[in-house]
Amino acid sequence: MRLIDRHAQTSRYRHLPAAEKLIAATGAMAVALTAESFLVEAAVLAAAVALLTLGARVGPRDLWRAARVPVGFVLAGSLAQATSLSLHGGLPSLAWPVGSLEPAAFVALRSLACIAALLGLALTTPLADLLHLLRRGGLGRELGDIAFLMLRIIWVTLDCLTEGLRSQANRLGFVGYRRSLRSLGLLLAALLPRTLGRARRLETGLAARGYDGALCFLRQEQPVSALRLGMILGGLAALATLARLGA
Amino acid sequence: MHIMEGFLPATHCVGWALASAPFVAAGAVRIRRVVRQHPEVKLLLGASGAYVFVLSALKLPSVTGSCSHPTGTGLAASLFGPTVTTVLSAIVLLFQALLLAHGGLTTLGANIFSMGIVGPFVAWGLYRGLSAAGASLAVAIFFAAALGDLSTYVVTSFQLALAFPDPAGGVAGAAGKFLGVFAVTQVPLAISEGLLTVVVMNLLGKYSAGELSALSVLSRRSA
Amino acid sequence: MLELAGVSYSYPGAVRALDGVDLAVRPGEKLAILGANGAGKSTLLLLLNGSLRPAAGEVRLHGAPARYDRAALADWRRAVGLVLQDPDDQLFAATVFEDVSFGPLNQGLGEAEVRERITEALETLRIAELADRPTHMLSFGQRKRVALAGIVAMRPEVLLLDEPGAGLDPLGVAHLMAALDRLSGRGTTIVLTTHDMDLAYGWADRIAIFGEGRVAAAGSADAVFEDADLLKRLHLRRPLVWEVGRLLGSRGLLPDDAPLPRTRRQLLELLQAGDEDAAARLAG
Amino acid sequence: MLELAGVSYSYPGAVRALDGVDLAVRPGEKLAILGANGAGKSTLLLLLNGSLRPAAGEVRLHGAPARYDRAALADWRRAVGLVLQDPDDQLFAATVFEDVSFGPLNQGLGEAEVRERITEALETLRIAELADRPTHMLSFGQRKRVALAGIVAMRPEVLLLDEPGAGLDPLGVAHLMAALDRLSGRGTTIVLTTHDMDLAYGWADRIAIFGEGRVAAAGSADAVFEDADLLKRLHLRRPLVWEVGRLLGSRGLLPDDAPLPRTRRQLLELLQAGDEDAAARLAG
Repeated sequence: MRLIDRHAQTSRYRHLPAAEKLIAATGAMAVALTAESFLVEAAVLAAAVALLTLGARVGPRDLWRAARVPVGFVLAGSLAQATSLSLHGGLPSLAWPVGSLEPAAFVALRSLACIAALLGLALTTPLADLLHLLRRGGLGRELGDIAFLMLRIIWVTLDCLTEGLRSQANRLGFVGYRRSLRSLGLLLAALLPRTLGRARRLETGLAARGYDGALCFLRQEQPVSALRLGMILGGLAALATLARLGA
Repeated sequence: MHIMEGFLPATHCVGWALASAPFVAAGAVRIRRVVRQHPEVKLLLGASGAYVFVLSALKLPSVTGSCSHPTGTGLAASLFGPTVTTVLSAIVLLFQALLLAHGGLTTLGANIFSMGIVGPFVAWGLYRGLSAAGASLAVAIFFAAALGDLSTYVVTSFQLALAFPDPAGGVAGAAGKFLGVFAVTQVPLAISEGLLTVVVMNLLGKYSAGELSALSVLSRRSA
Repeated sequence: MLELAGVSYSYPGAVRALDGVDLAVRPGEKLAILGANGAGKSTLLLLLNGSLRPAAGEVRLHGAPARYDRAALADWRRAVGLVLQDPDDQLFAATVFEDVSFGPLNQGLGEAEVRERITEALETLRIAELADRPTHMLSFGQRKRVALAGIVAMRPEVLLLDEPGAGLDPLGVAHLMAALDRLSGRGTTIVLTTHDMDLAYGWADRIAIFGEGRVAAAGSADAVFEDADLLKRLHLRRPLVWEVGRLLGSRGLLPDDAPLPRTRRQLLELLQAGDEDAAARLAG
Repeated sequence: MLELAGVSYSYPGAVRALDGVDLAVRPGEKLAILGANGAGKSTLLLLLNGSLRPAAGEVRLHGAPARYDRAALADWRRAVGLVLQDPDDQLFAATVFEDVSFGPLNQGLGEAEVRERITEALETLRIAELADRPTHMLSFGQRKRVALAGIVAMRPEVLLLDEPGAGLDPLGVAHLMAALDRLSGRGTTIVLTTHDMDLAYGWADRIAIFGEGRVAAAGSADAVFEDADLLKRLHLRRPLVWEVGRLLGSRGLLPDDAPLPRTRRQLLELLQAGDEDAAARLAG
């Protein structure tokens, strides 16, 4: 749960402006989604993985742990896409239709490229930095504030959840299916009032600091650099050109 | 079940984003109105959203022995009402994409549609409908949560089928395939989620009536 | 400057937490409010900064009865800062710098001034190196200091702290108390609650003993700790340093001219000095 | 009976929390693990009851290497009970009775046996009168004791407690330690972590000093507190009672035949006795 956040908070690229990283990641995804050549998808994937491992110095083990779940989904989904379901004499049977493998493999590769681009953003950029961009970019004051509060309370609540699960495990709360469900039910039912109570106390705590309904704070952020932005756009343009040539 | 980054073609990404946008916008407008009337609700919403996020990060045991995450849409919809749940789910899905790499930015619209719109509205509708039809609270909650979860998964399969129709069976055949691939884990999981939600709502109703009434400012239709 | 006169308060559906409290905070003093867990110390602080409104009695600020309208509360909180016991109830932003900027910005200060306030507050708490760190990855002791910095940056006249030492190890407590001494040196009035008698004894100018819903005794440490029966009734005990110092003094084992020790360090130094005295006498 | 051999552990993406810890818990003993906040004491307890799995090294239970499959973990937790620091994370049920029943019911005991266990656990903690009370209406000290009762009712051989005294006032600590003494008297092995040196000194048979990721020293209190440099390096300080006792002893101010005081009470009694001795001598 905290793996990606820990990398983001300690990344070498953490202090680069979030806008630059967001443009690079979403730009790479846009190229990958619109390209139709294996080569371009592979190039996006390779570039993102290289930036993550060599540039941001994310270890291969952590990278795999961050990518495990989405990669599993992509494999299962592409498998379903490649096979064909037909009913012969009432029994369903699976087949590998000719020519179905290539499009499925392409979608899988495209998805891996986009996942790598997403991780390139997520593993180097604290979520709060991206929320700032969103708040400035039209999310609106109310929703922006709510999203910030959510992020803060999530960390506190996750600690409670971890300790609660631990405590229940210590008391053998997860021996068997019925007990597990009952334990989780007890935990979630106890967690809701606790979380809402936290909101009430936070209200008192913030009121003591002059809170009047709006969350305002000063940010320390590097300005966007024209040089880096140029390099990012240049790289994206090269990929896009490659896509056009390949098509 | 989230559709991962890059799995849907660009046109589908845009399409589902457009389909979800009005629901999210309607929810956002409502939240803005409630927050302006009751400023203290802002913190309540932040805490509620955090709860939904943490809920969806929980590992749920399933009768088959496998573990997976609940969608939480049934519980969230019965606590916060479907409109607010849509907005909170949208933020949760964004957070999941960026904190867990579950789901994605390009597939956000599609995932909001299945988990933030269809799931909560199905759960809410069933809950109201079954209650009105005289079902017991437990029965209404169980079907609302289980089918809320299941509907999310059906919609996701349909979204995938639309993107990748089967050469022989078309969209329907493809939907069958995708439903089949994920059914092994999803159906038992939906049952678990239904049962869990019954346990939670039962306990909350008994011991946390005060908190539930504090939340009614979010779910009340007149607000 | 800040005064409670006959203040009572009850939480809905619960027993009376405060029952006719009289307490006056004097400008520039270091006041410790001592009481057992659950005695109502936190409630008292919440009343002192206007977060709660008394059911009976009156809170006075600079001599005038406090008002609870928006503008009055804003002024009140500018003058009186409250640091809660659990730092997670006061922190909301993603980084330390952002979080500390919240109070000063709410005071309507300009950006340059806010930056200066943040730098100064972090410096006072000796946590300048944390400015850039995410709040959710700090240790408990660090979060405590950041929450305090968030109030210090607002430069209140009076600083209220609820159990500032709770959950901290001795080093953490020492850091925190050193920061409070720096603030006090600059003229800030400081009021804290604690159940650590030794902490209060070593630090406070004046001590208020709180129990059974009211202030049972207030005054100098020596006067307050004299009443053994009262302390016993309120489930409090005397500071160990006080007890040992008294006993040693009564046996003539401390240098006659030295005042009674108030801190662990003073006590140990006096004992060692006594050692050397004795050694000197033997040698002489 | 419970042993760590060369155990290391790191949290994902963070610095190494434990780095080659060796520690053996002896049957029936009262062991205090001392260390500053953030030294990794909680991590150590989590490894001792199988909640965390070492990255390197081995945990041994009754002499055999611990296994981490479901059945083995269940047996492990039956034998080794862990009480976490914050009671709020550990109480789920609506009433004290229900909450304490959670563990015994999960052990598969019959209703009569469960009732007996609950009664006994509440009795041991001296909170029988709280049985029907809603958990959320208890004081902090009461919640701490209920959380402990929830584990005690499972009758573990070894009881692990993380910072049992944290946040409690002196009376609360005294109640809790008295309950631990009752359990110890019945043969339960007890291991606790704390940063309160005086608490550890007054209570433990044996003390392990924990810092820099490993057990830096373990043994009797007197042996362990001798090493001033080590304590300083780990940001720990000696118990005040130890320091005062030593200094008084070295000045010959304590009765010769009496052992050095280990608790506040013993220290004060010795000082008072000395007073009377002196008085007797003067009168004689």
